[in-house]
Amino acid sequence: MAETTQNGAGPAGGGSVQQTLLGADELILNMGPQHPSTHGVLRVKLKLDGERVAGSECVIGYLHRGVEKIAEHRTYQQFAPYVDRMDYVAAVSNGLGYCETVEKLMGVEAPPRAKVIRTLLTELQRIASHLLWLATHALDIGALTPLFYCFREREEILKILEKYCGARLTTHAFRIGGLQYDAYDTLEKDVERFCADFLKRIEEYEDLLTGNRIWLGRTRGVGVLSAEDAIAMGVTGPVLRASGVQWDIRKAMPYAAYDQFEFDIPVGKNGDTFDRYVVRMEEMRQSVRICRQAIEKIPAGPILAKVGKVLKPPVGEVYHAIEAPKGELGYYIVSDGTVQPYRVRIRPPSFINLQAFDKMARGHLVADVVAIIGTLDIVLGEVDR
Amino acid sequence: MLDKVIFYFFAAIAVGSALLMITRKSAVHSAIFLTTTLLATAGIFLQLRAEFLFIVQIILYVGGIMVLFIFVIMLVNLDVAAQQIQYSRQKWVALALSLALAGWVGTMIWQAGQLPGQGLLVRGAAAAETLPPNAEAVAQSLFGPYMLSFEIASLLLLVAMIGAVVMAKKKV
Amino acid sequence: MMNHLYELLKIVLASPYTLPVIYGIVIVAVLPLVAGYVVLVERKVMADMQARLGPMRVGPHGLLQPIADAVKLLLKEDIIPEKADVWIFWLAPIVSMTAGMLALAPVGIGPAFQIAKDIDVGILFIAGISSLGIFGIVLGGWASNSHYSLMGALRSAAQLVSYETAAGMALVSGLLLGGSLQIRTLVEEQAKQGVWFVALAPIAFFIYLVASIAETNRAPFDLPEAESELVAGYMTEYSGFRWSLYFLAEYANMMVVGSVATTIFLGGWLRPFSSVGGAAGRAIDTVPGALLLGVAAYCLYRAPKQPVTVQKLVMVAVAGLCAAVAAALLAPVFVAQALWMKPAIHGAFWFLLKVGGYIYLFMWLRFTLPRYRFDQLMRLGWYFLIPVSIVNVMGIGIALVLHWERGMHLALALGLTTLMTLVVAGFLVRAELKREEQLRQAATGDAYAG
Amino acid sequence: MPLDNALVQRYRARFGEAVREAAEDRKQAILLIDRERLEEIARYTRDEEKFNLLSDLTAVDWPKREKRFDIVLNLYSFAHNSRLRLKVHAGEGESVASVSAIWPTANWMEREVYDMFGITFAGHPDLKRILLPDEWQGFPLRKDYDILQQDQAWVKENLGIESGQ
Repeated sequence: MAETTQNGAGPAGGGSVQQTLLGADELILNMGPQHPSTHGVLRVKLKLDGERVAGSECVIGYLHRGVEKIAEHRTYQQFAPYVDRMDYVAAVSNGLGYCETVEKLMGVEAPPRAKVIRTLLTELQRIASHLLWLATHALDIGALTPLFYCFREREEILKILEKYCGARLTTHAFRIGGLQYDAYDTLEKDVERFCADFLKRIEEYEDLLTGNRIWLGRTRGVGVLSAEDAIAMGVTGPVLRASGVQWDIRKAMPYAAYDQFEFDIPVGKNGDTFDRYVVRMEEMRQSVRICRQAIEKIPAGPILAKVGKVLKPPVGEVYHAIEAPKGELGYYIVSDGTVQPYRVRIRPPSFINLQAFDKMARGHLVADVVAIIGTLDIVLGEVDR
Repeated sequence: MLDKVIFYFFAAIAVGSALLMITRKSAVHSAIFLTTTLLATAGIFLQLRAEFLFIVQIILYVGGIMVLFIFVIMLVNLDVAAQQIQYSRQKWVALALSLALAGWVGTMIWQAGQLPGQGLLVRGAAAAETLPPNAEAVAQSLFGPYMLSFEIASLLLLVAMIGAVVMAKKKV
Repeated sequence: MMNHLYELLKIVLASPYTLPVIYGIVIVAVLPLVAGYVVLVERKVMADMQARLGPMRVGPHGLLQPIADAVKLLLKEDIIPEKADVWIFWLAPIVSMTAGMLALAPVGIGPAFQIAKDIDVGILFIAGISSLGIFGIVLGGWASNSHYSLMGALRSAAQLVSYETAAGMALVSGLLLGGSLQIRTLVEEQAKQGVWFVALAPIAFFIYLVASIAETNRAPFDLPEAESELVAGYMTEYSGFRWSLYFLAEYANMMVVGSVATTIFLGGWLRPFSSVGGAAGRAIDTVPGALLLGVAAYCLYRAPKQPVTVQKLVMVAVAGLCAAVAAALLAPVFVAQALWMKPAIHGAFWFLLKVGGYIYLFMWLRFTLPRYRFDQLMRLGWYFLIPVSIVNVMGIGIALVLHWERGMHLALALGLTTLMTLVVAGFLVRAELKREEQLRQAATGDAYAG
Repeated sequence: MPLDNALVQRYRARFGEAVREAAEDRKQAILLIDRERLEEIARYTRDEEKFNLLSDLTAVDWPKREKRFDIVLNLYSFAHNSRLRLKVHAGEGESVASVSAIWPTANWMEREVYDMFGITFAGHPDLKRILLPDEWQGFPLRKDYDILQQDQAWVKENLGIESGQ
């Protein structure tokens, strides 16, 4: 099969490129799966007209692990750690989505303390995910230094998560029905310290990029996605909001403890790469806001609702979605009353958002393709599942 | 002594690579050999202490023209051309031309032999060390006696350039 | 027998070619090492700007890293792709590096150390030869027979060709002020006029700075090697020693442009306030020595803190080295007998310091700025730098004529020129901004713009 | 439990028998509709009922049923901030009308369903496997496809190993 044998340079033939550069005909340039800036093993077949993109096709599935099939052969608790491996830079969010869906299916509800702690950790995870996006996005556009700054901050978050549940990346942080671990003593203090200097640091990033002429030149008017197109393509999350649609599940259909906190939904208007950048930057600030409110009022009380050792949700089905850092992360679980889910469908935001890539890349230069892949903020582990 | 060595060194390179330039099949290789020829010629200029000519030769021919040559050669796919036997038809014309040229050069040398002196056109060259720095000299003569021809030449080039631009624009 | 050898030696020493040959050998031998250490410095600077330590393992503070890297590169497997045009693939990096090194020949590192002393077109020579490096890049990219390499090569070539014009114009304005092509004369002119040309023609210097960054393919103009788009540009298929040759060439070119800028605009080997003499001059002359002594002291202070004995020793050795150089720098200032070696040593010091500063600026920009897109790069070159540089050159010419014929004060005339050029530049910038705005409107208007 | 609210009534009024049953499960509205009339109902749902975001399109396999597949569309309406689930039954080999013309986002989702269940969608622009390699045999998410089972031939040919396990 061709997919795995071709590499970036590709045996598409030296001849074609030479003719193309004379404008003679179109060239198929093959980016990935081994390419520095395809964020993993995404492979994009670009139809180039000169240096402009005339069309594109994403070839995915290199990381397919059949998560949904595995789910049907594990009990509800056993499957929980698997979801962490999908969007592995935002494992906590995935876990939250899964746990809440199963809780909905069983009709139990996590106790308030658990809810607030869940919210807190999820928002920290959102910041971490956005930081990783900023780092790689800036690197793709050629700014080397933000990468290290972002990883420095992300490290702080990972430390907090590690202190909480012992894991840094694929944190199986939550349990169905609440939490396994209670907040450790200095959690509030750590979070507060992080929030305090993170707000200063984010100013530094803005100084480095936002006003920069080159940065503006590379991001403004690149990969424009109108609100109508965005909705039609099913795009969600920051990408949708940057196109001017003010929709955030945290506000629209509040879950966890989001109804207790106040925060704004940043919205762009042009739907170009720069707006997506601004929106995500602002979202990080809002997340800090939520975290600060959360540590103020972590209620006392139990952290785990009454759920048996063996989970047997009543027959039925439920679709529940949360606002993951990348967009709407939905779980559609069908139960046949046994200990194993009958069907688990995961609605991965990256997968759906990636679909808009072709629309966004048309008519741009190869260099912009890199910027657009970056601005979509995809994680291949989630795209391929 | 050393001057002679240097001269023959460069001359040999020039002639040799010129031959190779004609005989190569791959256009890029020929271009490279042409470059070497030009460089060797520049070397001879330098050995004659004509530094200005030397550097102009390098900047214009090698740095400018040859780069564009190679550029174009790389862009156009020449594999097809490389397959065919080239110049098959003009073989006889080429032969006649080269014979004529050889004859001309021969007569020149023979005539030179008639002149008094050691039988070469070059006689009693001034010791190169004693030459004045010749960048100024070139400038003086260009903007002094040869002003008109210089300007005419530059005008010609300008016309050529504009023409090229126009033609290029038409295609787009 | 003996006296035959003696005779031979005398002839050799008498020959005018001996010294240059020795210098040349020294350069060829030392340049790789220097380049290696420039890389180390770059990595350290980068680390400093990126809140980390950089190489720390090999030797104290990674002082031996370059050697380790060199060994690694030499021992690395050397891959030649199938379908590559083998002997061009071999040739290309060598061409690049030869050009880079050859261009250093007329560079005057101090009044004493200059290989091609009496070459009469010094600056032109440097510009011309260093422009040959492009051959290596283009041929290498073509010979690799890979899309990324070819695109990188083409970009590189187009970039160099379009920025050489601007750079040339900037140089010309410097040459006009100096009134010669000869390195030595240029520097002496600046000494005579008592002011570095950067003060007389700041715009020319700025243009040369930008253009030289583009010519050496450094960020933010490093599109030929833009790792996020074309994996490594023309170097994609190269590995091991051949790759390191390209790398060497890049750094040699950085040094070349640095030396050119220093020579023409920053007063070459002149020390700051070169006209100041007497006690004040003496005070300035002691600065370099004092500086190095400080470094030596710091190294000694750090030495005991090193974990391993070897590292302690290396630190001490470094300190000793610095101290020795400091002594050499200070001797001429205080010991009358050593006065003869003052110009050579101090000249070299100041020259290298300036070049170092120039290269540091390169690094600084590289770690601060994102990368231009190719069309933006070209626009910057053709629509801004070249027009401005042309206007600038014309202005300077007029100013000089006014100075010579009408006896107008030079500084005043040049000041007016600079002002005029700035105005022109302002207009260009405004036009460009307007255009960008329109483009953006178009793009956001419909998603398929372009 | 069966559901009978304004929304359902509107649907029944307009499509009559095409709306087989309306149910509510965990406070989520579910409409089971005729396979043949999926396209027009979908169009109505988007244009009239303003469910303009197709959150998710997937399928469930019930081998024992005589029409073994559920095709499930999870819809969201920005206007009403509410979700709706449309269901269609499809038997082995029956093809379902593609909604990718109505919600372009359905394009890849339908490809994934085809990839995993082998359900074909009529009128889909290019219906081919998306996650699995094109030459792969079998449809993993069907219940009769064992979790250890895989396309041995493909694995042998492309990965050069006897079995993935």
